[in-house]
Amino acid sequence: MDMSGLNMLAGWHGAGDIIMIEQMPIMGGYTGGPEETAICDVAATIASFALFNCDIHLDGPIHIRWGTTTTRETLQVAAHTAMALDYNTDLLLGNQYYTLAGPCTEMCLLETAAQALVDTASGRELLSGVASSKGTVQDKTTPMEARIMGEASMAACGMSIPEINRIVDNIVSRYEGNYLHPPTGKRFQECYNIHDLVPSDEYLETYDSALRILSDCGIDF
Amino acid sequence: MTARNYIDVYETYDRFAEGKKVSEKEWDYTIIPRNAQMMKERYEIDFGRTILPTDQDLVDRLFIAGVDMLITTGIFNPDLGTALSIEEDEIYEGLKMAPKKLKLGRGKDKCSCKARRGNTLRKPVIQGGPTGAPVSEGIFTQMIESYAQEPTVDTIVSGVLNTVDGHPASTNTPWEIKATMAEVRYNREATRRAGRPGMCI
Amino acid sequence: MTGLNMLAGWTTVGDMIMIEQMPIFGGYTGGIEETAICDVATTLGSFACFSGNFHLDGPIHIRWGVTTAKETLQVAAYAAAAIDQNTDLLLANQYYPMAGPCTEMCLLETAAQAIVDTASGRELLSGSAAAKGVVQDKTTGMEARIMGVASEATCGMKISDVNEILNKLVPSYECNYTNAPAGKTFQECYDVKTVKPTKEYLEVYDKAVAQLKDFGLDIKH
Amino acid sequence: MAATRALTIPDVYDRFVKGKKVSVEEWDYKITPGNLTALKEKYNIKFEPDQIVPEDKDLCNRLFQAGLEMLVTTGYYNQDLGRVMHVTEEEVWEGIRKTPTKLEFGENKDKARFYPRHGNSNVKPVIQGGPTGSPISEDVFVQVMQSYAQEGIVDTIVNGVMTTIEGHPAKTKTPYEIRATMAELRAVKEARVRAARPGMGV
Repeated sequence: MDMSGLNMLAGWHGAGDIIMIEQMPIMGGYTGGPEETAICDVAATIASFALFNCDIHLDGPIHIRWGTTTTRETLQVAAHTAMALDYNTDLLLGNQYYTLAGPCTEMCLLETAAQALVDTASGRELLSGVASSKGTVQDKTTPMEARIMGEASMAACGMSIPEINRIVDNIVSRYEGNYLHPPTGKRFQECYNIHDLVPSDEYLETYDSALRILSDCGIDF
Repeated sequence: MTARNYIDVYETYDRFAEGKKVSEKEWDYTIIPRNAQMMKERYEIDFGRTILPTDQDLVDRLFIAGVDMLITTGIFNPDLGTALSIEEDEIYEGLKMAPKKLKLGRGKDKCSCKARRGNTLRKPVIQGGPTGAPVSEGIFTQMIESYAQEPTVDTIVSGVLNTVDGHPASTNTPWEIKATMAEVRYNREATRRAGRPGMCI
Repeated sequence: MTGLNMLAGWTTVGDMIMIEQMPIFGGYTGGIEETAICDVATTLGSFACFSGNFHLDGPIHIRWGVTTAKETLQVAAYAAAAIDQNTDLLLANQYYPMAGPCTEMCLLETAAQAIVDTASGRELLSGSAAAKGVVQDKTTGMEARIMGVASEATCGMKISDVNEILNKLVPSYECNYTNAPAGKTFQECYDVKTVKPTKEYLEVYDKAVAQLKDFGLDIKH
Repeated sequence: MAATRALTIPDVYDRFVKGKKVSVEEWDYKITPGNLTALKEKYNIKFEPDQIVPEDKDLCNRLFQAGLEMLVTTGYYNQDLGRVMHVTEEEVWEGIRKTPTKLEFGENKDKARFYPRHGNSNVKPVIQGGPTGSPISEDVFVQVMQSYAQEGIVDTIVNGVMTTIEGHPAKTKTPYEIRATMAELRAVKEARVRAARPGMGV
């Protein structure tokens, strides 16, 4: 934490604003493997509340190699961290979505759904997404990814952890082979009608086929 | 020893000011990796293959490992080159201060964010938006409106304007301020167009 | 850059912006005339380049650290008159007298600058930082009273008459710069509970007003 | 050549970025003093010792021109970037024209009007009373500010600086400075209410 951060917090704190602190540990960086990264994630999340007086913490463990939150290891870090905190506190926990694939691709929707299932099942209170194409390509995000994030989350509510594990394992295995050549997908302008703001038929078909795959993996919504 | 008080941001500053001098290199390459490793062994934290933990005791050990990591390691302030330290009881006092529920947004578009404790039937808040990804100026409002019109989306997370009035919004310059304030206006315009003006942004 | 970036925010939301800039007489800009030229330039720049809505001046003496010295009064007056005669710009000036509260000298210094600022067409007088504005608790409401009353009495006067008064008033305190009275703290010359000036301060105030009348300033009440 | 428009803050920033590199020493010791002396001679700017307030209108106009020329020829210096930006005379006039000339401070009946006076007009200037940034002890801050707010002649308030906040030094660039500043605002509000002038401008 640096001084400008501290000073801004002081102002917000004084004014009674709702403060969200975002902190995204890099899995494979200084903190090393998944377990160590989760330990640090727990520590840093606690510090965000206990030391820096935030009201909600926005997590986002990211893979050092792929720059995404939807890999197996980063899902594991997010899940273990969330449950460690969820079992022991009432803290409000959020998580962020960075997919490898771009919009209007099945892979992007599957990555999002997998993380939504994990975050929901591990007791998080807020899901924030989706920065498709790693959140680095101009105009390569659309609300269809947010839609599947929401719908997958609703479907996951109440399900048992082992069941979620089986489903997510299945979903992840469908896309983790494509990390080297992920589908780059389409820009917002290419898969949405700009004027009346509705998704293109192509994207709706892609969405439906993603739902079919998810159904094969064991979850329907 | 019972904590005197929870640590507010001012006390945090004092602790940084009086904290131990540490070089950033030492912090990044020695202290963090070594302590994280030590905690892993001390609390036998091993995730195995399953993404979601099913072993309750492992989860509790992970929580304690996190607390222990925070106490043993502290937090680093790169501006001051110091690390602060905090006691266990002070941590728990701080956690008690954290709110259990929040109301996000205004009026009928307001949504509540409450501690879920486990995979309860109550769904989490769905915050939709480009999540900080860059968005072209010409379609920014439409982009945000397309999220705001999604029934599953409860709150908006903004994208980033690369240009404002056609001018690059480079950081630490007046253009960045101008761009950010334009983003706020466009987000509000988008939620109004979607008929949800009270949505939290 | 901090200044520029703050201005960017304020100008966008339409805040009222005051730009304060206090040239140092005897510093980089050198003599009286040069400092006045620079004061005009930077005042214009505050409006033309930095979107100020009004400008808060305060030419300060490099040796004494006050605005009430003859040279700094002159810089302020000429700069104000120059701009006042050629624009509708809103000009303000700040008060840093040498002496401390509850002294005649402090009140006479403040009155002198109030006369100058009023006569030279300024729109706002902002003061007063008695004891050079550097001593804890050495400022009170009475200095602001004399500032207002002296200003009121100056309004409408012919400039030549104003100069006559100033040529008597300013020398009357300039000779005490090396051993200016330190004056009293707020706690020593006000009843803190009732927030009323002490009898002593009222007597000092009356003496100062009498002195100003002797110099020719027509203070009615 | 006519100005494209009055300069906005981002415009000024762009000019700084493309401005000529100049060392701060050169700016302070050579450029500023040099240009000033030259302009003083060019416009024959000479103040009368016994005229604190100028009585010679032409001298004032010459001083205005000198100041304007100083701004246009010398420009402004940005210490962070170590560069000088320039503005044309037409742009200066555009900026002046754009500047509002009728402001109001405060609210409701405590509002103060801040309009151009021109010369020694009969309308008195706004009287802004306060410690003007002087350091004030925390425990008497409200009372000190109230002593200004209760002065009939005072129209608006200028703040003092709270040196400590709950006993902590209000050190700059730390959270305590933020906390102290917000406490000052609340204290000044309290002082204005106690003086029965809650709407005064600050």
